[in-house]
Amino acid sequence: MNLSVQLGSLQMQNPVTVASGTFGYGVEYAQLLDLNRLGAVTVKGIRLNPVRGNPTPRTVEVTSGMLNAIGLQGPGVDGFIEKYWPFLRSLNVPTIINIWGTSVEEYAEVARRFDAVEGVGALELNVSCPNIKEGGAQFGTDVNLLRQVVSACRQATRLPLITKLSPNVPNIASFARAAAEAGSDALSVTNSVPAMAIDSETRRPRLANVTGGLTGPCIKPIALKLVWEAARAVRIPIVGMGGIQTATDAIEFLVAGATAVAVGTANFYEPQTAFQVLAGLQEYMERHRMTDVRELTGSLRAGP
Amino acid sequence: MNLSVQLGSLQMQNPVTVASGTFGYGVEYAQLLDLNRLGAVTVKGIRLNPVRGNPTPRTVEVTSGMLNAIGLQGPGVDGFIEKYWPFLRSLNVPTIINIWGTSVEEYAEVARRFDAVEGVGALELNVSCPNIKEGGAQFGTDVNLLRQVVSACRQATRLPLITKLSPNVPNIASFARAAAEAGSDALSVTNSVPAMAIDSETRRPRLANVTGGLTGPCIKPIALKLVWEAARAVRIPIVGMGGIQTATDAIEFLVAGATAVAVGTANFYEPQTAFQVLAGLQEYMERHRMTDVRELTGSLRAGP
Amino acid sequence: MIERTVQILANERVADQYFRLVLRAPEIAPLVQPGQFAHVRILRLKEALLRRPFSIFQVEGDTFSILYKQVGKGTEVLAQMAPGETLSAIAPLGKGFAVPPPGGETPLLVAGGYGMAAMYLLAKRSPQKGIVFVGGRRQVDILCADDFRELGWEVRIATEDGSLGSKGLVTQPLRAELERTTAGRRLYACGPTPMLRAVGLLAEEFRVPAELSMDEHMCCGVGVCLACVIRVKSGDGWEYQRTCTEGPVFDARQIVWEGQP
Amino acid sequence: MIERTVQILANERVADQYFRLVLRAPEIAPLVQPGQFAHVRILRLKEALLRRPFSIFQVEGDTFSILYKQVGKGTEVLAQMAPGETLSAIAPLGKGFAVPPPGGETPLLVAGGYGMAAMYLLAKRSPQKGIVFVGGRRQVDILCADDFRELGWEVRIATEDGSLGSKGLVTQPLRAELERTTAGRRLYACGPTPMLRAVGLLAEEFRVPAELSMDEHMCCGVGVCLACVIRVKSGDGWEYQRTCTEGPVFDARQIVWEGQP
Ligand SMILES: Cc1cc2nc3c(=O)[nH]c(=O)nc-3n(C[C@H](O)[C@H](O)[C@H](O)COP(=O)(O)OP(=O)(O)OC[C@H]3O[C@@H](n4cnc5c(N)ncnc54)[C@H](O)[C@@H]3O)c2cc1C
Ligand SMILES: Cc1cc2nc3c(=O)[nH]c(=O)nc-3n(C[C@H](O)[C@H](O)[C@H](O)COP(=O)(O)OP(=O)(O)OC[C@H]3O[C@@H](n4cnc5c(N)ncnc54)[C@H](O)[C@@H]3O)c2cc1C
Ligand SMILES: Cc1cc2nc3c(=O)[nH]c(=O)nc-3n(C[C@H](O)[C@H](O)[C@H](O)COP(=O)(O)O)c2cc1C
Ligand SMILES: Cc1cc2nc3c(=O)[nH]c(=O)nc-3n(C[C@H](O)[C@H](O)[C@H](O)COP(=O)(O)O)c2cc1C
Ligand code: FES
Ligand code: FES
Repeated sequence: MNLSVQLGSLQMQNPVTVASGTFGYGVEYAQLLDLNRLGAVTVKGIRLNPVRGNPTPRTVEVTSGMLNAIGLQGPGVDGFIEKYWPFLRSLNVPTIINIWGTSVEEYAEVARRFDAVEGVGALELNVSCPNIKEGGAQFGTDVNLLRQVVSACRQATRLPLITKLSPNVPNIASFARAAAEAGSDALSVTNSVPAMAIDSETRRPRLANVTGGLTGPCIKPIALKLVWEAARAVRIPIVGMGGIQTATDAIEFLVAGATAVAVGTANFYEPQTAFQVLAGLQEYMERHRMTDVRELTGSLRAGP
Repeated sequence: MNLSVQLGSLQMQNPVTVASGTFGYGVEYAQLLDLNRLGAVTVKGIRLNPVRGNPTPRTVEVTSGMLNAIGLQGPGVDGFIEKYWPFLRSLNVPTIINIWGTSVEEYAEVARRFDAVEGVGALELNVSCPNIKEGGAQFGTDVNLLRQVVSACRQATRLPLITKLSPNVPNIASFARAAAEAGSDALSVTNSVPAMAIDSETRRPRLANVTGGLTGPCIKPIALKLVWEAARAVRIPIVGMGGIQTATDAIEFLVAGATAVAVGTANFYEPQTAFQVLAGLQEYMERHRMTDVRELTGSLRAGP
Repeated sequence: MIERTVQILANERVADQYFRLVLRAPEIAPLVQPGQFAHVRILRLKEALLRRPFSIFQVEGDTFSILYKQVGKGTEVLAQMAPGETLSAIAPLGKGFAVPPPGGETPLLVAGGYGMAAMYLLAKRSPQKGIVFVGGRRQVDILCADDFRELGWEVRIATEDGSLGSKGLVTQPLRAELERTTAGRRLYACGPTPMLRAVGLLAEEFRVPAELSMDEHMCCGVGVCLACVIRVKSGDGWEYQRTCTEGPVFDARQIVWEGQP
Repeated sequence: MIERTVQILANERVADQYFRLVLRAPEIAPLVQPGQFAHVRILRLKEALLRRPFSIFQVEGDTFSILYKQVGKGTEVLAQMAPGETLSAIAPLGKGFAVPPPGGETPLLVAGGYGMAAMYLLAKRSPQKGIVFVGGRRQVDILCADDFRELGWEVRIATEDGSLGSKGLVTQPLRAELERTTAGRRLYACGPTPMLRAVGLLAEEFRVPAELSMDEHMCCGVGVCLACVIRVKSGDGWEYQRTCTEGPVFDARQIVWEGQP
């Protein structure tokens, strides 16, 4: 049974990775999990310099999901390379590094820095963060900015680039195409959905940041539709994510058009989720007499 | 205690209505509920001519919510007036008629037709339906089309107009402003969220229409944020909706900036929801020594 | 139609995956007509919100019962519930079977699986006794045949694996009976859609009237959401009608089978 | 840190809204250090997904127990669970209290509400016996004082309504004791943040070392999500550190109280 998949030149032994920001830098889970059984480790978003992040509360539980507004706390490129890279480099599975910036130039600079680091698996471009230069717009919701970011990173590195699209657009197909045309090797679909929670008794927002990103099983139907739409728009592979907690969920993403899947919020409540997904996927393939996981990708039987 | 609110010239005895498409034409619930206790009855979307709607399955249950792709089945303006209007007219509470069209002209024509009908409370413009003339774009996701629809309806009727915004945009504020500028008296926020469900065993979509709209408690945090954003962009009142199933939920929408709220999907599993919301709201106001429900609107205490 | 909190009096396995649930519902029970259903909310099903529709099986004093098969999330939780616990029910709902008048037609009932549940009240309230044709995959799928026998009805069983009654589909003994005579007979059927379709075709072939209880996925159960529609002939075309309101029982001649499974 | 399915051996109300839950966890129990916590998944909580953190109260053979207060969705469902049912626990987690070495400092423990739970193992494993200062709103909020007395510790109680011990906040008897002597003493505290802040200020005022166990909302519990951070001094500024990993126990001098409730 073949479980291996490719995202551009990134080889994964199986299609199951974890979502950025839900798995730290891998090392935190090393005591609980055999990381070498994953398809890849995806780490928390890094920009050039260290970032403190938002005040607390940073997360709040909501119906079948959660909100977060961590504010991309992180050690910056140098801090990451010093503190976390030696461990990640020692794993037998590739690391996908999630990167972001506040300008096109910063994205490109971060990409350039990692291009010089031996052994990086791929860069995932998180384009759903506030764009300081453009005055509050987001790279992920302006198709021209998205194109610029991807192009600039493409010029800065030969590493596989995975562009992580925002769910918050009426037409994800055009963003998918823009990313592909600008040289992205793959897409990640989707990031968290803008949302908010209020404490009715105090009439205060439940997050210090007021708004945050909704994730978990509640967003699965939204994410699935975005994957399906993006997959029909481009030929590059897609990493599907958004509310995956079982193998069945993961298979739905593959069928909708994903080549790989990422487990996010579910790690928080069940760190074994990625392995449960993998085991369930193998069981499913046996039951359906499939020999290659790629048979599932985009195999939706639509029409009567 | 004052519970009454106004949407333009529409007077509601209390701020609780029901969401279009989740309450039929009112008459279906007449045996179970005392409709005269609602703030208003909002009916299923009507276009000019009768509409058959989509093939089945039209709904599917998902985690903490459901998908629907009814396809706006309805009797058309004449059918509605003949079959349902006499009953609705006999109620002591106003009826909000949800209308749609496939062109700007059709919207205006439907508005004109209802302008001539004695006793209509308000028209709610559903702009999240496919725009046939413009080739698949949606009135609700193109700010210029939205402006045209609202303007045309404004010219066609003096009835209060409530524009129902789509959640599927990165910047609801600009849509809210466009609707207000074009003459909308109020906004409804929000419609269902585009989504999809797949049966992993058969690899078929669970809806005959492949995609549908996600509603229910799972979308509440998304809807709440959209209401908050829209309320900060305009001065016209907002009807908040999306996943309301308790008084606490409703109060959150009011605090975020809504003047009234609508109960949608919850009607399907608990037809008493609107009354439970109303009772809980009164209890809350007593407990917090509030004398006017309008004190709640937009009372979010943000900042440290 | 009323909505009430109803208390579980009994919830017992009758066979394999089938359970009988008895509910105390003094205001609902007297209203029930044969073929109507209850729309049940299982509050413990937290992240699955919708009500589940079940035919009303028997009515006894201030109780009614349902006969359900454990097939998914809701029925699984239901099967774990104990006497004393409560559910919410909206009932009775829908348009049921037309009970033949005294001296009227002789009913031939056709049921598959839990379809038997929808037919018991009809058998009980029909002034003429008739024959029940019951089908299922295996012996365990043949439910409550004795309940019908106690009413003095004849029961003819067919199982696909031949483990009880004749081997094959339930439409085979039905066809045999119709070949014997059709005069003064009326078909009533409830079960999986392919069975209903087959019964509908037999009714057409033999020109006997037939009432079919359709099993569509439901959402509101009361006619507001338009989820549960089937195609029904109208004028020289068809229109969608609601299984929960215009149905679940439809005249077989009216049903457009295209688009049905 | 390991993840295990753990079985409930007992789950009993100890007072008012407080319960004691005993779990069979042979692999976890031996690893526990004072002040560490378990991150517990209550599977029956369907639409509320996250684990809940609870200090590990007592360790006994192959079991550990927690003392919890019923405050919301999760603890409400927990309170309904019966022996034999299971939970998932990731434990032991976090950096706990530094047990003083033999002949080292005399511990003064300060606890509010369920904060008592975090301190029992410390009292038990400390070579020097000390004093426990316990505070609460009413008599029922004073938990497990006898457990500490059985260890030979002195317990001083303060309640806000005066229904047990002295009337007022727990920091009043603590201040009195510190005014008597500070030599060779070390403070350990666990409870609501305002109490921790007050203890921190006393420690500063009297120049005694203090270890505070901070109560922040958690998500992953293992250091990956960065939800649970507090401000901690670093260089000439501050940085966010994780309560679940660098804490929950922090040196009082390191905590930046700005931004804390
Ligand atoms: C008018 C009518 C009468 C019925 N009478 C009976 C009866 O007497 N006994 C009995 O065992 N079952 C009966 N059913 C079917 C019963 O409603 C389903 O078996 C039940 O809803 C399954 O719920 P679940 O949560 O266990 O399954 P899940 O598969 O977890 O349910 C998911 C969703 O699909 C719906 N669904 C799944 N299967 C069906 C189905 N066959 N029909 C309609 N909706 C379905 C559920 O209501 C729910 O919304 C009847 C259905 C209808 C429409
Ligand atoms: C390190 C640590 C040790 C703790 N030890 C104990 C203990 O020994 N005994 C005890 O009774 N409680 C303890 N708590 C608090 C306990 O975690 C909360 O009371 C519990 O999570 C509430 O869950 P709920 O579902 O009942 O409440 P809900 O209000 O329904 O929970 C909603 C969300 O808020 C979180 N939350 C709510 N209150 C708290 C809180 N005070 N601290 C952290 N998260 C919270 C929940 O984990 C959940 O994610 C501890 C907390 C921490 C951080
Ligand atoms: C606490 C938290 C932190 C996250 N941080 C990042 C991040 O740094 N970069 C990024 O691209 N996505 C981040 N995400 C988004 C996830 O990678 C993922 O896209 C999203 O959570 C949807 O998947 P899920 O529903 O399975 O969690 C974060 C999500 C959560 C919950
Ligand atoms: C079955 C169904 C049908 C709907 N039909 C309409 C409609 O005809 N017109 C409209 O504007 N909105 C329609 N909606 C959207 C609702 O009015 C409402 O905006 C949405 O369901 C969000 O609220 P909720 O989460 O409380 O259901 C429909 C929703 C559902 C579930
Ligand atoms: S189930 Fe809603 S109309 Fe029939
Ligand atoms: S709770 Fe996730 S880092 Fe502490």
